[in-house]
Amino acid sequence: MSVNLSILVFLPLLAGLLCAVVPGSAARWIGLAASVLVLALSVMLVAAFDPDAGLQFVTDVAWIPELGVRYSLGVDGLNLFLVLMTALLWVPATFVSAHAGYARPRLFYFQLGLAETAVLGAFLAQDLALFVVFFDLMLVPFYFLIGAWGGADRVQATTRFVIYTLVGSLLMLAGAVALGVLSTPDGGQISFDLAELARRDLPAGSQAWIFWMFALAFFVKAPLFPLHGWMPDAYRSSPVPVLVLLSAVLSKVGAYGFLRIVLPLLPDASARFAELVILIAVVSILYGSVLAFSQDEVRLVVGYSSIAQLGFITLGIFSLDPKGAQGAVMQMVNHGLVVVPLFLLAAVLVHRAGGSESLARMGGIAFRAPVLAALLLVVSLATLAMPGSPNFVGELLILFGVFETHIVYGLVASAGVVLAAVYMIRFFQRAMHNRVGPSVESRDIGRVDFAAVAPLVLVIVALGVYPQFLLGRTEAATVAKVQEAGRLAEPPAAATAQEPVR
Amino acid sequence: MSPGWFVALSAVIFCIGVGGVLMRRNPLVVLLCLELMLNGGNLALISFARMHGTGDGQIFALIVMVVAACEVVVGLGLIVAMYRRRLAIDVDSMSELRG
Amino acid sequence: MLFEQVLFFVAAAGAIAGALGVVMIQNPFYSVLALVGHLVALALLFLLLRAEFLAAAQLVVYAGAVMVLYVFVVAYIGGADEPLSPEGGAIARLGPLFALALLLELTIAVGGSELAALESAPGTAAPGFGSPAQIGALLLSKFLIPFEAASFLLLVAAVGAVVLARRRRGLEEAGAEGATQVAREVREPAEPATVAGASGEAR
Amino acid sequence: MSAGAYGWLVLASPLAGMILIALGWRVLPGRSAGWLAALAILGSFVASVGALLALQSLPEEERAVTSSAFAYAQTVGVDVDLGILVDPLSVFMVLVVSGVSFLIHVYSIAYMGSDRGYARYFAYLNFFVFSMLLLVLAGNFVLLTVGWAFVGAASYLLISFWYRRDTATRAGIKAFVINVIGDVGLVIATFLLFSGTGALDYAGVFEAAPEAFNRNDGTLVAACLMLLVGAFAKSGQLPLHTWLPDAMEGPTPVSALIHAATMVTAGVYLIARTHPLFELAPAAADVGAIVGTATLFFAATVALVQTDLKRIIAYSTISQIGYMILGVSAFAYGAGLFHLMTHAFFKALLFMAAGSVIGAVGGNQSIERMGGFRFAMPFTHVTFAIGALSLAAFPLTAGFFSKDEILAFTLNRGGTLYPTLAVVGYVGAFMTAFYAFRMVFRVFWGEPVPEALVLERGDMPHGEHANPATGEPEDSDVGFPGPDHHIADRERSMKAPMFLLALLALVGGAVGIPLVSDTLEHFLEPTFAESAFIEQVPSESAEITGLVVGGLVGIAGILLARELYLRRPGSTLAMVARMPRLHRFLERKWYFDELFDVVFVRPAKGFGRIGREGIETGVVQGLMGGTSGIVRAGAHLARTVQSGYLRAYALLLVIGLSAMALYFLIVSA
Repeated sequence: MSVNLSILVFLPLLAGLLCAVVPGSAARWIGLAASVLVLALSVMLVAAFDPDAGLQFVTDVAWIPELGVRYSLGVDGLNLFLVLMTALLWVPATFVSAHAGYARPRLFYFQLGLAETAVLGAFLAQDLALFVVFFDLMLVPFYFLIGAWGGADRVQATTRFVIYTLVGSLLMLAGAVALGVLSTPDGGQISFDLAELARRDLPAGSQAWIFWMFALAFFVKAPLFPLHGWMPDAYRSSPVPVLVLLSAVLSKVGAYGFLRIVLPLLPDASARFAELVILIAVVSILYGSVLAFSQDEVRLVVGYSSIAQLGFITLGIFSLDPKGAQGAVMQMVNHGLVVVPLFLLAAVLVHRAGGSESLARMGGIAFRAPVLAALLLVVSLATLAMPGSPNFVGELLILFGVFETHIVYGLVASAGVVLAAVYMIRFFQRAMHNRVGPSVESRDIGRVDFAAVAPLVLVIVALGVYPQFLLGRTEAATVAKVQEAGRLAEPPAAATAQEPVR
Repeated sequence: MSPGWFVALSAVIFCIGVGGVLMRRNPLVVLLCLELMLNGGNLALISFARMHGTGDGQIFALIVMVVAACEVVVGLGLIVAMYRRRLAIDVDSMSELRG
Repeated sequence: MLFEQVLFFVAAAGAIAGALGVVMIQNPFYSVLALVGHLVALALLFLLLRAEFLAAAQLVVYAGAVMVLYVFVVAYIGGADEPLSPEGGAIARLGPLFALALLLELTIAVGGSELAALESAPGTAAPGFGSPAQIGALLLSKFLIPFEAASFLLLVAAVGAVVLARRRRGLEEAGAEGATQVAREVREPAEPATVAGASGEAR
Repeated sequence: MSAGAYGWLVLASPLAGMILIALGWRVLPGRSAGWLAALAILGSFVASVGALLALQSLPEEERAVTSSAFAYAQTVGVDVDLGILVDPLSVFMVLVVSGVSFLIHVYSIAYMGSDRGYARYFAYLNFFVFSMLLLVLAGNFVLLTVGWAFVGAASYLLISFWYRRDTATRAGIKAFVINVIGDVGLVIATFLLFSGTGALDYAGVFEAAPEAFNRNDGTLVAACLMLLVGAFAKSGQLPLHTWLPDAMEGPTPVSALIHAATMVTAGVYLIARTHPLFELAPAAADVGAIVGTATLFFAATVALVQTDLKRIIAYSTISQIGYMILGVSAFAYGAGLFHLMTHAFFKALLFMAAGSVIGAVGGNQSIERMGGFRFAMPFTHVTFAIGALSLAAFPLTAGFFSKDEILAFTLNRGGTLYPTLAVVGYVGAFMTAFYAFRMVFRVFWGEPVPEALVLERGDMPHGEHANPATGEPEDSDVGFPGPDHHIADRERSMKAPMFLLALLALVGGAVGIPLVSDTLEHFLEPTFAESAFIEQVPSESAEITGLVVGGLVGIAGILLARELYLRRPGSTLAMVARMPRLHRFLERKWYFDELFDVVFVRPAKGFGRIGREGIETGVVQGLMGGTSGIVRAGAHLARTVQSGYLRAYALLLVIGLSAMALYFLIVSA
């Protein structure tokens, strides 16, 4: 059984184009059907995946031969589950939007399809230039989705979102070009192929600044402190289905970029700046956690918690230890899996509270809404990395990796685990327990929302029982990605002392 | 005479012109000072032409003169237009292009 | 040799005096006259540098034609005096300073430069150097394109000057009634309405 | 069937019960959810007995059966199976847990009878038992952590079971967060052990530890201290104890099961389970012993002055766990676990009886409102008194033998530290006896309160619906806590478990009477076979002296309580008046809550506010995150430069020109 990755990538776009021409009422069902089809393809992909075979299902043709740019897609352990996660999460997002009935549905589902194509492409691209193209393409549909279907203040939100991500994207574009040009050996042919670039040497001095160009772009996307300025506004204004994708999928592209591009291609710089990035990650964890428990708006509680979670993921990656990287890959998937139901349930809660986003106006509905409460409980516990949840396995591996290389930062980051317990339990309790808030309607979760959330919760539970399903398949690729940088970072003092780069 | 003298003189003239442009407010005089600067430049060009023994510098100077003439024509035209509009003949009063 | 040196110093003194005159004299009319003197001195210097054609051009075109234009305009608009150091002129005060700094730098560059060529006596010029014939030959062969460009530039400038200074109908009347208003506005930041009004008049 | 299979059965039974009840909450009629839950736990108990028999049939050196279901996480050097370990220690724990849990489930069937959260309650309770069994059966540190956290979550859910009370939800958060601190401690310890030994399962770690670590090796001591953090957080030891008294917000059977008999003793189990490590790191064991002793003393002093009946028992629990921690830290594993078992019996009994009394006064928990119930509730009175006797270590009760064995072993360790700790332990025992009978005399003796008189007439008093902690009226529109109260004297399903437990509290010590029977110790021996301390038992004379001293101390405490509360009522008020500061200090529980508030809670909240109001708006939005801010500032600068003044432009030009000239001058020089 083989899966053509180009079909997987461009199916959503084709469906989106179809949506754009059919009558509006049919568009939503076409969009939904396409997302389900993509999910089916991804499941087939996972089923056919061979953990020991390296890069698989490769599509590789020349695209712009003069510039050495190739159209090259491929699956390995690193992106396999991210693709599956993207396809999986797109289904409830489309499902919920289909029932929400947005205005101008043809355009909406076109944008949604375009976004899925861009994200899948970014995950699957095996050519740096192609990655940059898909990475920047992601911005376009989300700009329109937030700007046209968003809530109050959407203009300011989109402006900020676009400026931040665009600056990041441009930096990355410059970095990618520089990387390709500078690594071309004398008389050699320029290439952006990731495997080829990893083989070529780049002087440590050039690596340093190229590293930061990529790092800034990915930090913004994640987002990490202090580059999260776009997050509160964008989260506040996005329509719910877009919000879940923004938080669950888009943020992972940045973290994924570190593993796919930065670590293998810029190992010297990664080893050199690992400690600094870890510091940023730790600050993000603590800052995001503290802010999450001092927020009153549900979306922002989840939003700031995402900063902390992405901090953990970055921490794992830059521990430059195979355990940490494995944990990071696992945690990327986990975070996507929990944050979508979290936002969807939050939307239900907001609806029950008469449209108010404020936690202070919620509460007390657990008894009349036991299913809602149970779902939120499972998701909340998973979010705070309760042992037994998949997030625990991810976080455990991340912490093991960090302890291995930077134990002090690891210990500080452990405080983030405790803070996560504080903000998630606070969130659960404020939303569900105590006295009934003013103008709260105690009614259980609706059928549509249940159908969107329950399967995801089941996946979370299943992955919590058997995380090896993921870990066994990702191991080979992930370890290969951090090996070089990890080796360079091995004696941390000696490596930096030998190469004092201006 | 060594060309150094001429070049030094051209520098002096040029700098006097610069000072004039910066100090005077009458656009007419500013234009005159510009002429000074251009002439300073011309002098240097011709000195170098002499030094190298080629005519290139002189041609350059000639072209500068042409440009200077054009500048004078347009500049004076502007001044006349301003005068016609009864605008104050003062460079400081013409600041409507401020950002 | 001595004659050349004497001539150089005389001409240089004349040129500097003329230049200073342009900058210092309050009345624009006399400034123009000072510039004429300056240009004549320069023409002398050009002669010393064996640029006969340019010297002639300088005298005829510059000191002659261009300066006449100046005199004409000054006479037309009336040589309104202005104080040399206007109030509130940080720029006016800084200007000479920077001009002086620039002069200092240039002098250091010229004087301290190790360029042997500058110190050495000028090489013997080829016969016919700087003559109209040579200039003409150069202009029509090696520098044909700059030459054509310059001539085109002159044409454009001439047309432009005509357009700028052309007398337009209705302009004078509008200008007359708006004169006091304009005089006030130039002291204050321009209101958008004023800009619109001004451009409206231009139409 | 093998012991391993029985082990899985032990786990499966409550899990199945939980899933059934959770899915069938809408259709289960009447009290069937309760019976179903109790049945599930009974299944667990039966399977435990099966495991016991299967284990006993094996030769002694093979009595550690591991069984693995599948690879849980097996990657990059980390190797975790979803596996269980069945050995005498875990079977002992499983028996105690499932046995006591079964009795408490039966008790709850009636006690929670009128609560509308009935099915939810039993689903949670079954989940708790599953988690606890997972904790004790886990075959590696990761699975242990999973069970560890699950019981914490179950505890949270049950503490805030009556979630309309904000005191309950607040207590729940506190318990959960402190438990997570313990989880983090466990995770760190797990890593430290992993980095040294490369293994995560018990057998692998214990096998490699002697080679990987020297005696009192820094890493190992750190690991053991982190294990202690986990143990202290779970077992309510100083300074992580503050959640346990607050946890009394939960329904009383929950307090009996989770916060007295089973979960809070997990720390003791953990130390016993990892004893090979502590024996390699005696420095950490000393810390455990000292903290245990400090806790037992501290909690006993606080229990002297509290007036909330459940909180008195809660502090008593903290204190008794202090004894157990002292025991296992002093390497007296048999004694510590023996006390764990007897404590489970008598403390569960005390809570059940207390629940009955609380029901009788309509949900009120203050002993100021109680008194004279001995004729109104004779059964409750007798069982409570038996529990108190056992707690007070009255001679020949279960608590008497177990507590004295701990102290005898501690004395026997020699040196200066351990005898000192043992002396403090005897002082604590005296206070224990005193506060135990303070409860008995104040609740069941003295002048009958109105509720007692109503009961004596054969009616059931109806209390007002108010939060017992704050007195604010209950928001009971959802129907819980239920409108009716249930007392043991009227409900057979409450009576039966209490009777059984009373019996066990009296004669349960038979498995470990010094010099007479050593059934328990002999049974546990395979687990601790390689321990260096297993042979270091106190001499016969020391044992007898210890028993006599312990018995006298207990009787003295009871007599003092009788003197103060029965013979001379009101004399305690005079004492309080004479020492108001000391009383206040004890009443405020040594100001631990206030200390935590100042040290942790307020700074965190303050930082949150600074972050939200200062950093977010100022730094992130304005300057740091301000790509737009930078652009705007740049535009402003450019606008300032674009003054419109010709001469200003010219000046800039000249400045640039001079700068360039200067540059070339410098370069050429």
